[in-house]
Amino acid sequence: MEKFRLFPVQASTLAPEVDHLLYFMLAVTVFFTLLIFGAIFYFAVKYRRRSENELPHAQHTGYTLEILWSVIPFGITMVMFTWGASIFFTASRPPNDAIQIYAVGKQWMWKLEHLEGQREINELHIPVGIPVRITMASEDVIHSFFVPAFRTKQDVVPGRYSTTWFTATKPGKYHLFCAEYCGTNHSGMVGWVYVMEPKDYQDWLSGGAAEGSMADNGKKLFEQLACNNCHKEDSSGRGPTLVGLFGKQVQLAGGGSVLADEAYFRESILQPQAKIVYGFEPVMPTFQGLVTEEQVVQLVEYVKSLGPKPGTGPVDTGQKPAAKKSSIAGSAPANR
Amino acid sequence: MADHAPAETLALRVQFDTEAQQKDASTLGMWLFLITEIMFFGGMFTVYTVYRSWYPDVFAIASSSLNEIIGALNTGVLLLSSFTMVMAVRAGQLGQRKAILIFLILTLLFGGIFLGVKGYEWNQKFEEHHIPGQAAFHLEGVAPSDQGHAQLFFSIYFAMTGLHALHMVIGVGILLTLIVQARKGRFSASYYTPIDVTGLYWHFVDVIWIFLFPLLYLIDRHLVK
Amino acid sequence: MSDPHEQTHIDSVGSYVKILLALLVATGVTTAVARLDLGAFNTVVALSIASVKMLLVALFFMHIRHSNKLTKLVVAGGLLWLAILLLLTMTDFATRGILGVPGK
Amino acid sequence: MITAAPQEREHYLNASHGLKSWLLTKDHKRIGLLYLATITLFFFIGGAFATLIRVELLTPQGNLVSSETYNKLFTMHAVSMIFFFLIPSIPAVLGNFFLPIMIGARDLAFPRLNLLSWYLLVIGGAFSLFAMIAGGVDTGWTFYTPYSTTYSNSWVIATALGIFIAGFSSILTGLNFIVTVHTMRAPGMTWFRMPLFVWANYATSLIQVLGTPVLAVTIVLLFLERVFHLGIFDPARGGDPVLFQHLFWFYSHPAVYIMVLPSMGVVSEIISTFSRKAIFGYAFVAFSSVAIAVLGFLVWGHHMFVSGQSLYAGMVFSFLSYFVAIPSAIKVFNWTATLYKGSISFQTPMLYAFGFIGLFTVGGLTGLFLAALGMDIHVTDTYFVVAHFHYIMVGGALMGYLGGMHFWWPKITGRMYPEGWAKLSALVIFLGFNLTFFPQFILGYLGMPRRYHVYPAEFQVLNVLSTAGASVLAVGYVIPMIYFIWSLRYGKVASANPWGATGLEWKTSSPPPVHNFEETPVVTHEAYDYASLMAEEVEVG
Repeated sequence: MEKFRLFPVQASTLAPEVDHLLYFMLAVTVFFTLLIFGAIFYFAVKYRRRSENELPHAQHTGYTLEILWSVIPFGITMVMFTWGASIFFTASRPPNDAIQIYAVGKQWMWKLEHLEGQREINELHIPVGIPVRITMASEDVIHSFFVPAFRTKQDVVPGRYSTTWFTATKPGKYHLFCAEYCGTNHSGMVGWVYVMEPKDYQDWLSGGAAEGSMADNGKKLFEQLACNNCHKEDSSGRGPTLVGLFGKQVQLAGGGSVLADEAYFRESILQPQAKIVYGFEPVMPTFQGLVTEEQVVQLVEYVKSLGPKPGTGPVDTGQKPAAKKSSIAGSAPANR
Repeated sequence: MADHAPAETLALRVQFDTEAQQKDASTLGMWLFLITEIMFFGGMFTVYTVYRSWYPDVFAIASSSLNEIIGALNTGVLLLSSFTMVMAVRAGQLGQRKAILIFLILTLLFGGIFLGVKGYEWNQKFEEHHIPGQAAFHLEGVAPSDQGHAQLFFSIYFAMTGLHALHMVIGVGILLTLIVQARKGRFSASYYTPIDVTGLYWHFVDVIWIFLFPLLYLIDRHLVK
Repeated sequence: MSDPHEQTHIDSVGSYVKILLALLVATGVTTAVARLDLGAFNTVVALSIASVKMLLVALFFMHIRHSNKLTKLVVAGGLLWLAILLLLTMTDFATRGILGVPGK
Repeated sequence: MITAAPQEREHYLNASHGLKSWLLTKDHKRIGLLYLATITLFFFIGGAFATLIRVELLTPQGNLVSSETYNKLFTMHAVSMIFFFLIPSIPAVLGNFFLPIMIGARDLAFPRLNLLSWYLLVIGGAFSLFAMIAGGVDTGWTFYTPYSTTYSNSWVIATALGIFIAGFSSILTGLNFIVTVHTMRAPGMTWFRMPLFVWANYATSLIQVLGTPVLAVTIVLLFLERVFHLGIFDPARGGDPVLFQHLFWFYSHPAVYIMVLPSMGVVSEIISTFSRKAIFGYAFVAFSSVAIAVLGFLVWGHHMFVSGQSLYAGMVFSFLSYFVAIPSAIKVFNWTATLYKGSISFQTPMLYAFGFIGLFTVGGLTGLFLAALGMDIHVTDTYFVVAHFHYIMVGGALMGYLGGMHFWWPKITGRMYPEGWAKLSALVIFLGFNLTFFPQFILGYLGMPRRYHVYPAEFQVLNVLSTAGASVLAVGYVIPMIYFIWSLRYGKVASANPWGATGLEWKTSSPPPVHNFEETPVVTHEAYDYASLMAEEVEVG
């Protein structure tokens, strides 16, 4: 058994920030608890009833005291709000240079996949000092990705992607928990995060028996599912080309645009009619039920690997492919 | 109970001092109950708002699959029943026992027609396979991958109209009891509170429908030719 | 507490008939307008007409215009709470994805 | 009454006899006692589940029951305790009994409705009990979709139906109280002469009336999805499980105030009585109850900071959450200030009131941690939350309930409880409670997730402490049960006003007559006017 401790290890850049806020809030809590307990104790002893007939003088003058003890606590809580919100804001925004890792939660295990193709179950190997961003999906119910040593937690809601990120600061082995109740073996949906020196991490990556990178596997799937029949490298296909798509704004039929991110790719695979690219027919079949969340992330990673190559494709460069016809019943503007 | 309690009447229960106090209490009680009903339907209005804002196109197509003429006529029937209900209350105020009975029966009749038409409409949905959760579900004009969103519309449609109809059925039940009591000549100008508060309930159910009709049948149907 | 003497306002049959006709006409109008393309105003018009109908039913059929302040307060409170439910729920749904990070 | 026999005065308990006279009673006092019996049953059922949970957690391996059983245990513990004990506890027992008396009314406005709400609670309870006996339910009391709609193989519908029906009981009680307070006050009983217990129950009733229907419709939608596959929250059809959480917490956050506000009302009565002094800043304390009720509706999203709701919504809900701290702080400070220059005596109810203030302070302050976004990421869904809400709901609500039971026991039964035993058990409960739940704050910050059957070995020490505390706590709860029953027969006969308290309930005899007062009281003083009370006593003798 590990040694008994009162505070968890700090193993991410976020951990000390959360702990500093904790110390502040603890100080406030201890101060007010002692104040109240002390006052009750002092008054109770000092003003104890000495004779049965004594009648204290009830007096209440003005509202100064009430205003005082409304305004001061409110001021303190606003410090807490601002402080907490600023940490939350940091915790919500993964840095752009983060390593991408995918996670799929299912009853009752975490499946993790690195871009290089390494797959792990209930274990996650990551390098120290480098931000890691995890894009997560669920195969069934709500799960929650929780690493106490990193002070991060994010629910994984079925039907969409969720994101969490952290930069580990200390090599070691840390608990990974599922924190949202997910059924019988909820407490068995646990694992370990191994934080390694970057060099060791590279060794680990190249050491395992990966069957090709995620993008490679995605490419295979892309061909197996015959996606490439319509999504060609140039704009000659029935569907828009996917080359250079990631990170762009996509013009939609019926007006508006959407950022081509992981969530958009996922939606377009599972619900292709939800957002039709401007100038294309809604002809793509759904792959809902045909591909697992794990395969979806491989496809997504493949599309991302097609990389941003400006100037091509049907994205917001101003040039639109030759109009084919408007798609949703009469709602798209005429194009000529 | 205690033998020294004053004799209790319908218009003056033992816990009250005056008839006016009792009437105030009953009216306030009914209004508070209607507030709980607002919040009850409010939950569903929230669900509707969220999904309509997410899937406006599919919802427009699904909306337009409902027959708005039948909907409008049925709204008229319900409004008519509200009118006869308020006339029954008025007859109560004036203590016209016969008129009370007639207007209550008319209200019951219109309520029954509304429910009948609603039943017909639901049956249509079954025939058209617009029943969410069924393998055969298919809504014309909606892409295969968006059928789920169309199912959401019909889930909301059935939940909202179903719960509305359930309230109507409860209202019909109350009307039946009132009619029985009215036949016995229980009501008079000094005691018609049950008719009054039933009226409030009935009108409230009408108001809910006044919103359900445009939300489910009308909005955005012009988008679909 | 209300005074029993001022309690019963008996409205005339004529006034109820007028309200009924107004309600029926409004129903017809809202159904007809739904066929026109007014853009976003279709929703606005439909809900405005529904609100007017609600007001007519509440004020006349439910006698709110003769009711005491407390009843009016209760009704207003109910609508306010409905607004809280809708608005605060929509603060979430209307702002999903503002960070451009999936799930935030 | 001249006819009353000299040896035994007629009161509500002996006015009529037989089972029927209880099961068909319209007397709010008897209905209060029916509620008392019902919720006591559920308290011990819920307590039995809690005991099994704590025994299981003695060891990290989870070797007493299976995971499936463990999940059912914590679900059924919460369902029994929340819906069938805490929510009805103070309003339906003490509120039912005393609210009409305290405003000088003969009964609630709708006695039949009152009886109906008790029956609804019993029917709802029967459904939930059936579910527990038939095989239990394992969704957690939060019923999160899609687990509850699609994946759970347990008795979800029976339990949910039970809660739905009990919800109507709660709505009708709240409705009855609001109407009663508005229309049934005795002559001279103005709003600002009402005891703070009445204010607190009035505020609670507002929540019951405005919040519970949303829970009801949420359960209906859950039902439609599970039984008829309507799929309103089903992600496979583009539905959103997070929407379910919004609807659920719209009720279930304010529900916490349904549990704790009436307790605050009890504490106000007790503090005032046993320091023989009007509550410091009466109006502030009265309005703070209403403020808590209203603000409590604006903060539900703080249960969902990591649920996948938007960052902006998180900010809004976090910001609004801090506003609830203000009226709560006012209450705590004003109670403390009431003691200043008071005449303080230390009977059992006062000990419970002190316990309440202390534990509620800790519970409330740790709530600030959970409302802070960055902190909540780490501690939500851990034992920190478990500890926090037990401090509010057990340390707060239950302490207030027990304090109130001791305070009003003489009035309800006409007998005094044994003071020595009562003080002892109050102390045992306070110590046992802290030993049970304080370690859980540390466990939570260390990262132990809630609802874990099997847990890492390094958390064992704190869990053993917690279980040790729970056994002390269990003893603390059994002692009052025994001496209350004992006192019914052997307790000293109580006078009309054993504490020297000012409320109207102390102006009538103990136990009160059927219609509460021999004649309708006329109120001429402000609440908590001890000077005129003592002057009257001097006059009388």
